[in-house]
Amino acid sequence: MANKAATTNNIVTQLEVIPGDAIKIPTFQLLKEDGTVNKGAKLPEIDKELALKMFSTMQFIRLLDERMFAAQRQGRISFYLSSLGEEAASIGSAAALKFEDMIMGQYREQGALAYRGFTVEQFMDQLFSNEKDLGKGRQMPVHYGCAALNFMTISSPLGTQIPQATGYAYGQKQDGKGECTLVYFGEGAASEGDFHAGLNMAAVSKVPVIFFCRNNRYAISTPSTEQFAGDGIAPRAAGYGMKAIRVDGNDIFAVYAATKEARRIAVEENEPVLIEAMSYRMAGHSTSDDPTGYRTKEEEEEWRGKEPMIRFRNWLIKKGWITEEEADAQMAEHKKAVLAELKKAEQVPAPHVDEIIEDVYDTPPEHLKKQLEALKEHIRKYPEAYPATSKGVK
Amino acid sequence: MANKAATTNNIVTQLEVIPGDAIKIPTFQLLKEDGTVNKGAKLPEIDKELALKMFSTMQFIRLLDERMFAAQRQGRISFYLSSLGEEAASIGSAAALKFEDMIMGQYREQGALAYRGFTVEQFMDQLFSNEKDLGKGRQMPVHYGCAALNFMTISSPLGTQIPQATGYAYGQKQDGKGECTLVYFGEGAASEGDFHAGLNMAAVSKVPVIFFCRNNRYAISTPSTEQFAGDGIAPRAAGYGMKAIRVDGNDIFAVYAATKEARRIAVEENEPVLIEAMSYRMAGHSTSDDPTGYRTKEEEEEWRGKEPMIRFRNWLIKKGWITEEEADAQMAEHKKAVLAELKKAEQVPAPHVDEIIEDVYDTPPEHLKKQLEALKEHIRKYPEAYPATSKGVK
Amino acid sequence: MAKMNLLQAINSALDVAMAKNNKVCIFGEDVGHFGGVFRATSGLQEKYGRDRCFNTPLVEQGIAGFANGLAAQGGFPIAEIQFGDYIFPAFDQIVNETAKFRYRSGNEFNVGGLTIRTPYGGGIHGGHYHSQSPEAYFAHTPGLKIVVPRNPYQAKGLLLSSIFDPNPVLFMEPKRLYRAAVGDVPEEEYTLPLGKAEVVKEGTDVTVLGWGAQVEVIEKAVEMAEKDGVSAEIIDLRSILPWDVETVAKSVMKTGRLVISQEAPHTMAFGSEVAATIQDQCFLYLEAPIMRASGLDTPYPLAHEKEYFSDHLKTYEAIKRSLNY
Amino acid sequence: MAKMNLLQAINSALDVAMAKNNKVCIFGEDVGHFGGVFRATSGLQEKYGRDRCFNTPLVEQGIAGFANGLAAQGGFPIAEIQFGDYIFPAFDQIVNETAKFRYRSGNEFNVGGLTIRTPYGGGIHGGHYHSQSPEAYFAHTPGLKIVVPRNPYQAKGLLLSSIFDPNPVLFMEPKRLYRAAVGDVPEEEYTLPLGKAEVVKEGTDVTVLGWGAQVEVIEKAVEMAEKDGVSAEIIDLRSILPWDVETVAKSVMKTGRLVISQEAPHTMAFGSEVAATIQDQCFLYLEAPIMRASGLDTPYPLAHEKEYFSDHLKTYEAIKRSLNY
Ligand SMILES: Cc1ncc(C[n+]2csc(CCOP(=O)(O)OP(=O)(O)O)c2C)c(N)n1
Ligand SMILES: Cc1ncc(C[n+]2csc(CCOP(=O)(O)OP(=O)(O)O)c2C)c(N)n1
Ligand SMILES: [Mg+2]
Ligand SMILES: [Mg+2]
Repeated sequence: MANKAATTNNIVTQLEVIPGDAIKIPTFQLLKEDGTVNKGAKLPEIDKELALKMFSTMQFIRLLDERMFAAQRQGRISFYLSSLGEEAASIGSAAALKFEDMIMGQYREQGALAYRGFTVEQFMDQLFSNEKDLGKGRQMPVHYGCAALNFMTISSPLGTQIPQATGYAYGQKQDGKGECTLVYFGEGAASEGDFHAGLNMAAVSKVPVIFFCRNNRYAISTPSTEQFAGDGIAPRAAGYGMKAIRVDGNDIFAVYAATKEARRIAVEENEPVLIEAMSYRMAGHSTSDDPTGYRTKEEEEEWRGKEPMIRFRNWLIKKGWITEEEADAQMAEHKKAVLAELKKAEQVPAPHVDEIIEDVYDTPPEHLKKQLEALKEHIRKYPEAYPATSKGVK
Repeated sequence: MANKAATTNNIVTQLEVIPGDAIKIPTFQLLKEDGTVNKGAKLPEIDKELALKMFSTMQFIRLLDERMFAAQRQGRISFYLSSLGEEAASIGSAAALKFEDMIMGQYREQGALAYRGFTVEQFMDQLFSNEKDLGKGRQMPVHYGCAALNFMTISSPLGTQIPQATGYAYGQKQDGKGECTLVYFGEGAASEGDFHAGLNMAAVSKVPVIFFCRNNRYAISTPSTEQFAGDGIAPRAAGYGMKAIRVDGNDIFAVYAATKEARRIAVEENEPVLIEAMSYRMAGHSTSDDPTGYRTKEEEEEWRGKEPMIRFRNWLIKKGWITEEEADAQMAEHKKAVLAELKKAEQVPAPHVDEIIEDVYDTPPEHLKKQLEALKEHIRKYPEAYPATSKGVK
Repeated sequence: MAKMNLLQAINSALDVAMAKNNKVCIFGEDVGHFGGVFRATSGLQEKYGRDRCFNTPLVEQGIAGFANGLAAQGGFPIAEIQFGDYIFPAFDQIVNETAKFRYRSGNEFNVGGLTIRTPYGGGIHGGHYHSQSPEAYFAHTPGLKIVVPRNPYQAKGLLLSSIFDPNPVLFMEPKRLYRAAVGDVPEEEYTLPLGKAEVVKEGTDVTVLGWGAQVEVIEKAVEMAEKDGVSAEIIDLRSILPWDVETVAKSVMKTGRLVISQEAPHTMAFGSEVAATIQDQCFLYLEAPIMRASGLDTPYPLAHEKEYFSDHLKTYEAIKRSLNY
Repeated sequence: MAKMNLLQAINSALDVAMAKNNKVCIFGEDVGHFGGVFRATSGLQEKYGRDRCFNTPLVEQGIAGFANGLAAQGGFPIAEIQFGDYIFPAFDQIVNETAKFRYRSGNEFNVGGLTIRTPYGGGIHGGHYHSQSPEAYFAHTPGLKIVVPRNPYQAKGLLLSSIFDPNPVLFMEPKRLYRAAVGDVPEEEYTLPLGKAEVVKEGTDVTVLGWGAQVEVIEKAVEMAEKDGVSAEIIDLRSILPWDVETVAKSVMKTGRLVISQEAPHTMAFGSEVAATIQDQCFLYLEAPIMRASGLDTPYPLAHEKEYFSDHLKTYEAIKRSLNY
């Protein structure tokens, strides 16, 4: 019944202007760009099996992104969005979670989803919006989601998932099963009002949520220098009384270790943590974008030298857990699988027209049933105008 | 054309979790609670005339708040909202500005408006929503505004004025006349998404705006401990790369000095500054609120000892710039003026019904003219049902 | 049965829901210890603990976002937006997220457990920002349900239905009636159907339609009309989305006339949809154009509240215009 | 005169406005150096400098809030919201602030200089969040003007009127036509009136009404109907708020029939207001109910875009239903 706010009562009699860079946060890195370990660095406990699973997922995503980008260029799918250069951030963090933890993505975290076990076929079904897509073909390509894998369906409006993650984690805390939520977002999305809401509410209500910011330096064409004036996203945590970690997002071990510790804090101490993973969006924003209009080849080149996969590969080879040949053979396997599933998914028909009114509500109300009936009658009249569905309408 | 983000590349190889209290900001204070000056403190340059103007405004507001609160209780006005205990924050800051600077308030800054020269009559006309109200009786009491005094009309939705201040200051910077904007808001409103938007945009676009947070520890019944988990509002500035000052909001000299320096930074360096003034909302939130339900008498008592007017009065008397008798006489003068204008304003009729469709657009479009005509015809039919306007309808 | 005002009925519904299911959580600005600025959540924190009834920071978009997440996790969050006028910062979370959650995921996820309560409407000297009736802004949004009770009995029954309905519901409470409307309300659990209008009074000459606090206004207007010998049928829509076309159409086919009385500004208020649909469905039965008595197309003014408002007199005049057409 | 597509016409209008008045400023996500994701602001930063054409952080509520402030200061801000689907975070700033700024202050302050541009509409394989037509959500808001051009000539003339109109304008651009619509456009300044509909084609049997990209759909439908011997009058509304009741009513009094074709979901799309008003004003002239061909009452689906859409065939069928009533 009384406000015992902790706000400092530390009195000073000289005017102190706290500078804008009052807080500078270093970047945690274990693996250097060449795949050797930083002096004095202690790698997290990762056994061979886990390491190889992470690596295989990384190779898969690299391959998937490349193939599907090409498929879009060939006009086989309408849109694609690559995570090139950011695979370590999503896979390293997903690997540090328990399977039961909820993951909420922005749209560039296919690595986390693949790590959870989303199959090649499932990826393809979504990308082709066919009748086997879990999302029933309703959203654009890359808007994956899978309840069985505890991976929330992606939604395009940026930042909305951030306060949702706080609410989700609140429910997890109430259930008391020791689960948490990890939510991904870009440094651009961190400008949205929903970011402020989600972080502040999490800090106040002390819920087990990890806010994982992929700072890849661009939001479409907007460089991070025009997105914020401060030292990135991590320092904002202190403004909410929240813990923060900045990590080299291209170092899969550092990401893994940071997320592991954040998860421990979240679940054991019921405290949210903000992680900022420093990386670079090596591809265009999406297949609709051409980055040559807003950044230099030199800059891209510089970051190519820092990319996460080669680093990890070098480490694995040196460690003796994989050979060059095995790594290449694995990539070839991924390619075969992707190409095979791509061809299959292309042939799967579009969802039946009856699906158009399902899931608006738990069951379709009268007015939607009437609208569907009218639509089907219309399709019967003009079957050639609605080729994707007319066959299904008797 | 390249992203030269300043984000630190300072690498560490040990996982560092930045704590939630990484940044602690002290409170700047010059006048102690008893009105004596802190040891080693240097008072800002304030001459007798200015000091007395500040004091007189403070007394006026204290009186106005008390009288109008009572007037609401008597049923003479529908609503009122007192700034008791926060007079130093609004008056001290307003006094540090240039007259041409724009002030955007939340609703508890009648002190700033009075300092600018809003007359007793103007206050009354607004509070009685009569035909002389600059706002034409359209908003609730205390939603003052006056273009001639560079004081933006108050709007109820919280936080909306914050990004607006950034935009306003952007225009001032473009005009190059060395003017700035000061925007007030409560620590509760600082939770709104618009706060995040306004501060981040100001930091990025480097505009002359002062964000002035009145942290009075309550948002209606919600104590600041349930509003945020961190060390108040000031540390958020560093998250945007923005300068910050925390000041004892009950010390009019400290507020003045802090705002003066913030204004210098804003106008000379084109940098926004966040000021957090630590205070206490001594009255209920408004006439609709009764704080006994959510806080203790002891807490209120404790803060009564820290209130800003007595402190300033003691200093002035000790300085010899005013006597007890003069101060009391001044208060009596204010009372006379308020009571006189109150009685007058009560008699002024409501705005003419024709005003109801004015100012929706620059000129009323056809459909509004028709709606007004229909309304007037209706009033002619039932004049007794619309007593405030029927006399004006011929 | 007990005599309750509308606030007490709401409070009773919340109490019943919290007792019934421990995944029911209530949160919003000032709803915790204080019990809400209108006291609708009074006593609930004491009874069910701070974990299940708590204050949030002052951020409507966050309240709605948090609520979406909690509902997706399997909870029954009941979020309060302090005034309907302050629901707009949450518009994106409600319209783009809440409403599309199930559809976009192919039913992998849903926020069906969510209920958003908010007081709406004028008549309390609230000016622009404590008087709005924003139901129409939301009614263009497939996936949402919108419910407006008119009295204590409805408030409790409809709120309990809303809380446990497997779809997200925006529940709008006529704050003008919070204390003014008093009636018999069962103390135990009961529900009233969503999506169904109620024929409040049968009649033969004209159908007069409204929802929420406006039904009282309509009743007054109809009383006046009855003195002129008019037999009016009164319909309370109760649900704005999905709305009960059938009941309204049936009535209009009988009476041949429809008058809608609504608080919100005229243009694009929900009466527009009703009129557009009913002129289509009942074209051959209509003996006069469908009339709408509405607020003016201006922001809600303080000093001219009476003039702005679609009161019983304006509604009565609309009924007369319909009958004399 | 030059051949321009709709994007080029927009770009030309912006260029003319910036050259004319140096208080015209353009900002939004990616509108700076890059020239916008659709390239509508291409070349403007180069020509007028970073101060007058710049990227904002990714925060629509901030963009609108900043724009309100800049307009209040006396500027002519032109804010871009990258997609109409992403305008909802700015809903509060637009509906509670922009629209009420002048009224609430008794004209002490206004944001009349403000223009908000946003691409809207479907047909580009955009699914839920790159296809919406949100004009109806805003149309319930006194104080706003809402304008929708249908071709390059209109786009430039209406945009120039919007920018310098002393009221805030929401300017919605049919993105499906950005490159598809090409036509003759004067290179210099010219304006077209706000609040006035255009009779695109005269006819006697039925009035067919739409706005923006939908007018093209209507033209195709009318072509089909003409083969059946029908003479249709086509009206392009151009302004959604305030809208031109007079022109529409005059036409319907002549033809006796009205068909509205609109992209947005059926319930509470702007056609509801048109139908509600016209049935009132033209009651004795109507020979059939006013028909609305609309999107389905579902979120905008990707795979079933064609099925969802109120295309020329559905519009044609509605025309037939009207005529055969
Ligand atoms: C609310 C909202 N505004 C705008 C967009 C359009 N948009 C899609 S992605 C994007 C950039 C996002 O940048 P960032 O968050 O840094 O993520 P990244 O693409 O770099 O992974 C924008 C502006 C959107 N999807 N949602
Ligand atoms: C967007 C919005 N939400 C809610 C409210 C209702 N409301 C009015 S004042 C207030 C508390 C504000 O607290 P604070 O910002 O700390 O200012 P203080 O009253 O303490 O000066 C609330 C919740 C509002 N006016 N606007
Ligand atoms: Mg990014
Ligand atoms: Mg406060």
